[in-house]
Amino acid sequence: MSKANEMSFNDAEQMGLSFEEWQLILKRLERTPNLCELGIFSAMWSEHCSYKSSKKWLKTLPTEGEQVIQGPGENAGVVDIGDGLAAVFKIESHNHPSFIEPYQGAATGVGGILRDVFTMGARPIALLNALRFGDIEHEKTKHLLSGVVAGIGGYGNCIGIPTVGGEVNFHSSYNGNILVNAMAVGLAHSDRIFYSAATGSGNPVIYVGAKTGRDGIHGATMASAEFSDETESKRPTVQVGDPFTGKLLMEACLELMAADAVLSIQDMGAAGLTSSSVEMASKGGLGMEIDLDLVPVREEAMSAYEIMLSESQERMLMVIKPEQAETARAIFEKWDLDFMPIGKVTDTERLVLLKDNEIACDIPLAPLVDDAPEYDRPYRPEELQPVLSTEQLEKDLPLAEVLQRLLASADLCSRRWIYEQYDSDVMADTITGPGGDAALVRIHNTDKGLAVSTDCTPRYVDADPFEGGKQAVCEAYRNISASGAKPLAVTNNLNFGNPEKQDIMAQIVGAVNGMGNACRTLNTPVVSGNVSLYNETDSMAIQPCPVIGMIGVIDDWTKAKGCGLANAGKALFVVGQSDDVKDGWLGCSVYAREIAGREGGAPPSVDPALEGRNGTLIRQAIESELIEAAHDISDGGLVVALAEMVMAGQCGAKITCPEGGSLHGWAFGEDQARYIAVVSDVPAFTALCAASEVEAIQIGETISECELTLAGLPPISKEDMVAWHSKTIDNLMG
Amino acid sequence: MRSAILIFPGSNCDRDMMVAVERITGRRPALVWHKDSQLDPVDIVIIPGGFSFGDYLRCGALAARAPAMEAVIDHASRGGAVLGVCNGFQILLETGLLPGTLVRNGGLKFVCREVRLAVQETLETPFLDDLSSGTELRIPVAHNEGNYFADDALLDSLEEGGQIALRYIENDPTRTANPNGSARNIAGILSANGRVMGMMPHPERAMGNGHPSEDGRKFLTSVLEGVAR
Amino acid sequence: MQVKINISLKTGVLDPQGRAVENALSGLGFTDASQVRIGKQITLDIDAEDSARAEQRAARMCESLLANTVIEDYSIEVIDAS
Amino acid sequence: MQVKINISLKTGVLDPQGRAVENALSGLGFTDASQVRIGKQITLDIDAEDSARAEQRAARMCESLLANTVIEDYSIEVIDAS
Ligand SMILES: Nc1ncnc2c1ncn2[C@@H]1O[C@H](COP(=O)(O)OP(=O)(O)O)[C@@H](O)[C@H]1O
Ligand SMILES: [Mg+2]
Repeated sequence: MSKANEMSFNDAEQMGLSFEEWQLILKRLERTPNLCELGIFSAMWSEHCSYKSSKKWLKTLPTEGEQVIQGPGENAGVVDIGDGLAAVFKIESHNHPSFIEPYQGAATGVGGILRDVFTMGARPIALLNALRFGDIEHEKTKHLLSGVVAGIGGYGNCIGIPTVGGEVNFHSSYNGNILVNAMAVGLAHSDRIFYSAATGSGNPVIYVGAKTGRDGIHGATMASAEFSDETESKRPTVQVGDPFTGKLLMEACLELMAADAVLSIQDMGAAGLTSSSVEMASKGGLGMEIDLDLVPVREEAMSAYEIMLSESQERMLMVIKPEQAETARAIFEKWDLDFMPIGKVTDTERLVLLKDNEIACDIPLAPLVDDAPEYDRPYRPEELQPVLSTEQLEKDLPLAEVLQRLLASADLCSRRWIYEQYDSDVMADTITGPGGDAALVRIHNTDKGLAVSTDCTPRYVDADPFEGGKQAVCEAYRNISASGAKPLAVTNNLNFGNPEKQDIMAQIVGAVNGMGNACRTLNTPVVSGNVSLYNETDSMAIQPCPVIGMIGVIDDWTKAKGCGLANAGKALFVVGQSDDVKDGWLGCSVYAREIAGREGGAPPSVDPALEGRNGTLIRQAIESELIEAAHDISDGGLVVALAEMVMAGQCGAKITCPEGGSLHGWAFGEDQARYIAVVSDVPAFTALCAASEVEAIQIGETISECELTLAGLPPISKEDMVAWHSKTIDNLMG
Repeated sequence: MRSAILIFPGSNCDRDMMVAVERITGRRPALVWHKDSQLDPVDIVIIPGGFSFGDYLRCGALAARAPAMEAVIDHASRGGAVLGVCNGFQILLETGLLPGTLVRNGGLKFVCREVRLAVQETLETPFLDDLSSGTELRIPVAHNEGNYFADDALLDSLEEGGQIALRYIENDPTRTANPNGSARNIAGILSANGRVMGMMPHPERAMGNGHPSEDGRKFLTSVLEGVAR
Repeated sequence: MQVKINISLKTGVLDPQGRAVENALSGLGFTDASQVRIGKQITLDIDAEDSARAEQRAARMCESLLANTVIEDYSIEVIDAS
Repeated sequence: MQVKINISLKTGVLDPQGRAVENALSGLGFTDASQVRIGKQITLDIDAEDSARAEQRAARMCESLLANTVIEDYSIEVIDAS
């Protein structure tokens, strides 16, 4: 390699490497790297690929359990759901690209997470997304929201995987930095999972899918840099998604896997060919040799550096059984996709790249992975927020007016404008689509169903990262339980600001500890996830958002329950609340923000053990058919939850309110671990509660009039509630 | 009852349709790959929904020119029955087996929701044998381009000739009946001989058994029994 | 030879996208815009000996695939006759 | 004043649609076509005193709505300066 190609620290710094990291590269190589090599180091050691700031804390998460087939470390997590079947799932962020180009950013986010799932041999069966936008009135929100939603739909609808759920919040801290997290769930046979570790020195390495262009070069490093208004003008090339090719690639890969030709396989996600080749070879304890002149390209004169770092979409790398090469080629030709042997597995433990008959890169693999920096970043938690009392927050307003404002508020209003742009029914197995608690998808041709939910309440995490981290897990747990399914495991997406700041690092530590605590107690291990840091614009950090994606299983989907009120004359219970409650926790609630105009204050405390007991009771009651509808109580509290049940159903509810105490605190407080249940067999249900030591009180009953009546107050009609609830986003979007 | 379902690259409702047909008839439809120019004799060819060829250029345009469609045109010219659903409807329009065109939804957004339909008074057709005119059906739609467009002369002639098979009717008081701006609320039409039908709603997604409605099953049963008679 | 093909909707054919863009423009204060119609422009290279032949081939492509002549008109421009 | 705006993908940006159309053309026997790229052509009337002004307004419209300047280029042609 000629001297002319030698890089300097200056180049390394431009690629986001520190001086220590540069020194380490020199030491490991025992020479100066060239551009391609330095690019590979910088990509592999970027925050996005190496998790250098978060690794220390991720290691503390519980990842094991008898249901876990594969925990973190592969493209997606794998969980046993019985009968020889496995659920394969993961969540991933595409925050920065979506801010720059909302449609393509979101679309390629969906495409990327789908590839992570089918790479493991699973057919994707459901998509979800967790979105955070700026203030609903902010000038950019409308454009970003419409682009992101169209992009998610654009990819998912075309490839034909139903988008069945998700969540959206609006808050000014996301004005300059939105969050777009996409989750995919797939189904595989538990003994037919495919992994990424390369095997068999000498075996062919095959490139399949779309051609490589100069798309998103250095996307991985971009995702690891704080935004400034300047980055917007220095826009790098944006990746463009091609769901049509994505669909062909998915079908071809699944067909090839069924033909038993694949030894190992890895999608080309962040840092493209670099991370896929490095990970495959290093996980297998082997090496790899690739001739870059053989890589199918769609642009002229691409350099080794560009080919290795391109993030062109819809591509895969695999090692196949040599004797199956022709079968494999025929399958890809049938689907009109490129299929190109580009190299071979070696036993050198080195990555060797050829370009124009010269060696463009020759580096040992171990340092790329094992020596990837791992920081123990200092952190300093902020002081905990004071507990706000109901007297400090309660406003003297009629309850109906509060309910109207809450139902119309950006965070609680109907998301119909959004989810109707997603095909939620394709594959014809969606039992409960968007709009309720958890989504429920039937396992094709079986009685089994998978319940899925994504959750996080950033304002709680912001006020108290530990409680907020626990709460995200517990809310997901409640959503899954309310459908009747047994929670199994989680994936998570840690969206935070700049970890080099001590208060942000403290948020990460607190939230991960909280998540771990709740997952351990609830026996829902973490099997996959993603970390997105540096979500800041001009030094303004986002409200921290550790999104939880949880899945659960129900053995008989016909027993699953929705949240709508169906029949009059049934008892309405609050589970998780005792009969002496006359007030509620308003601090940090939606009420506090929307009605009292006050953000912050200590959030409600979360007790995962109690959540476990109450959730188990709900599931048992559904299983024994003692209740006919259930809904968890979360944002907006008890009365908002009741309103949602009326709006989703065909009848109304009549409720008795406690005497004395605070009506607003009782109605809108956000105390945790609670559900509303429509009970059809009261004696059996109360006996079950007593036996389980779960508190539950009857607060009223269902009535045939479609209205919500709180004792002593004028009835509120369903029609009015629907009108308040349904228009906010429609009006914004015009 | 012999049926065939076409599969294009990008079709994504092919399996759903296959399951629905098999559930009703007890017999699995033949699956025909777009490159096959051969079509074994069948009572009906069904063109399923999806995004054939990514819906690039114009939806249905690239699929309409695939070898398998030549065989379908042949089948139709001999009086064979053809049903196109969603993307299948768009493909039938591109081949000219049905008149008119489908353009972008009026709201310029993909729309996925349940709609209410009314079966119309039509010319003689096997598809609607068991569904008297006025029958109401609840079936979901999911599409980007379901806005049926034709000039007034064509619309009048469809109307007079009894070629309008399904129309959107009011469903949800919070919004308009018509989900996409379609001319004269058209959701499905018939060819002049009554043997080719195209429709936007997805009957295979309203089969009862976990779906919110079973009217799709009712509709497909009428179609499949009608063409087998 | 480089060829540009413009495909536009025939007059009278509904153009929901054009209408929406017009509304959006006026919402942004561009009230001076009207009659917005959205068409396609396809550019391609055609391997042909002269521009007459390239134009003829392009017309064939339009008739058989690129345009839906029921609702669309097309025009062809051969750019580079070198 | 009638204005035509052509919007095309920047060089290097993937054009999946162009690729699919190219494949379809070659499947129909048009193997003489290559480098197919698909863009938009927007025609509109702009109420302006002269063509310089019309062009300026059109450029504004492109920047604020019509083109996605992250991945698209645009060009403007004022047709009718009557
Ligand atoms: N927050 C997290 N919790 C648990 N596992 C995580 C987390 N973030 C990343 N991981 C795991 O680290 C591995 C690398 O993740 P990623 O780089 O996102 O994978 P990919 O390249 O397949 O998208 C994956 O196995 C992922 O599940
Ligand atoms: Mg991956």
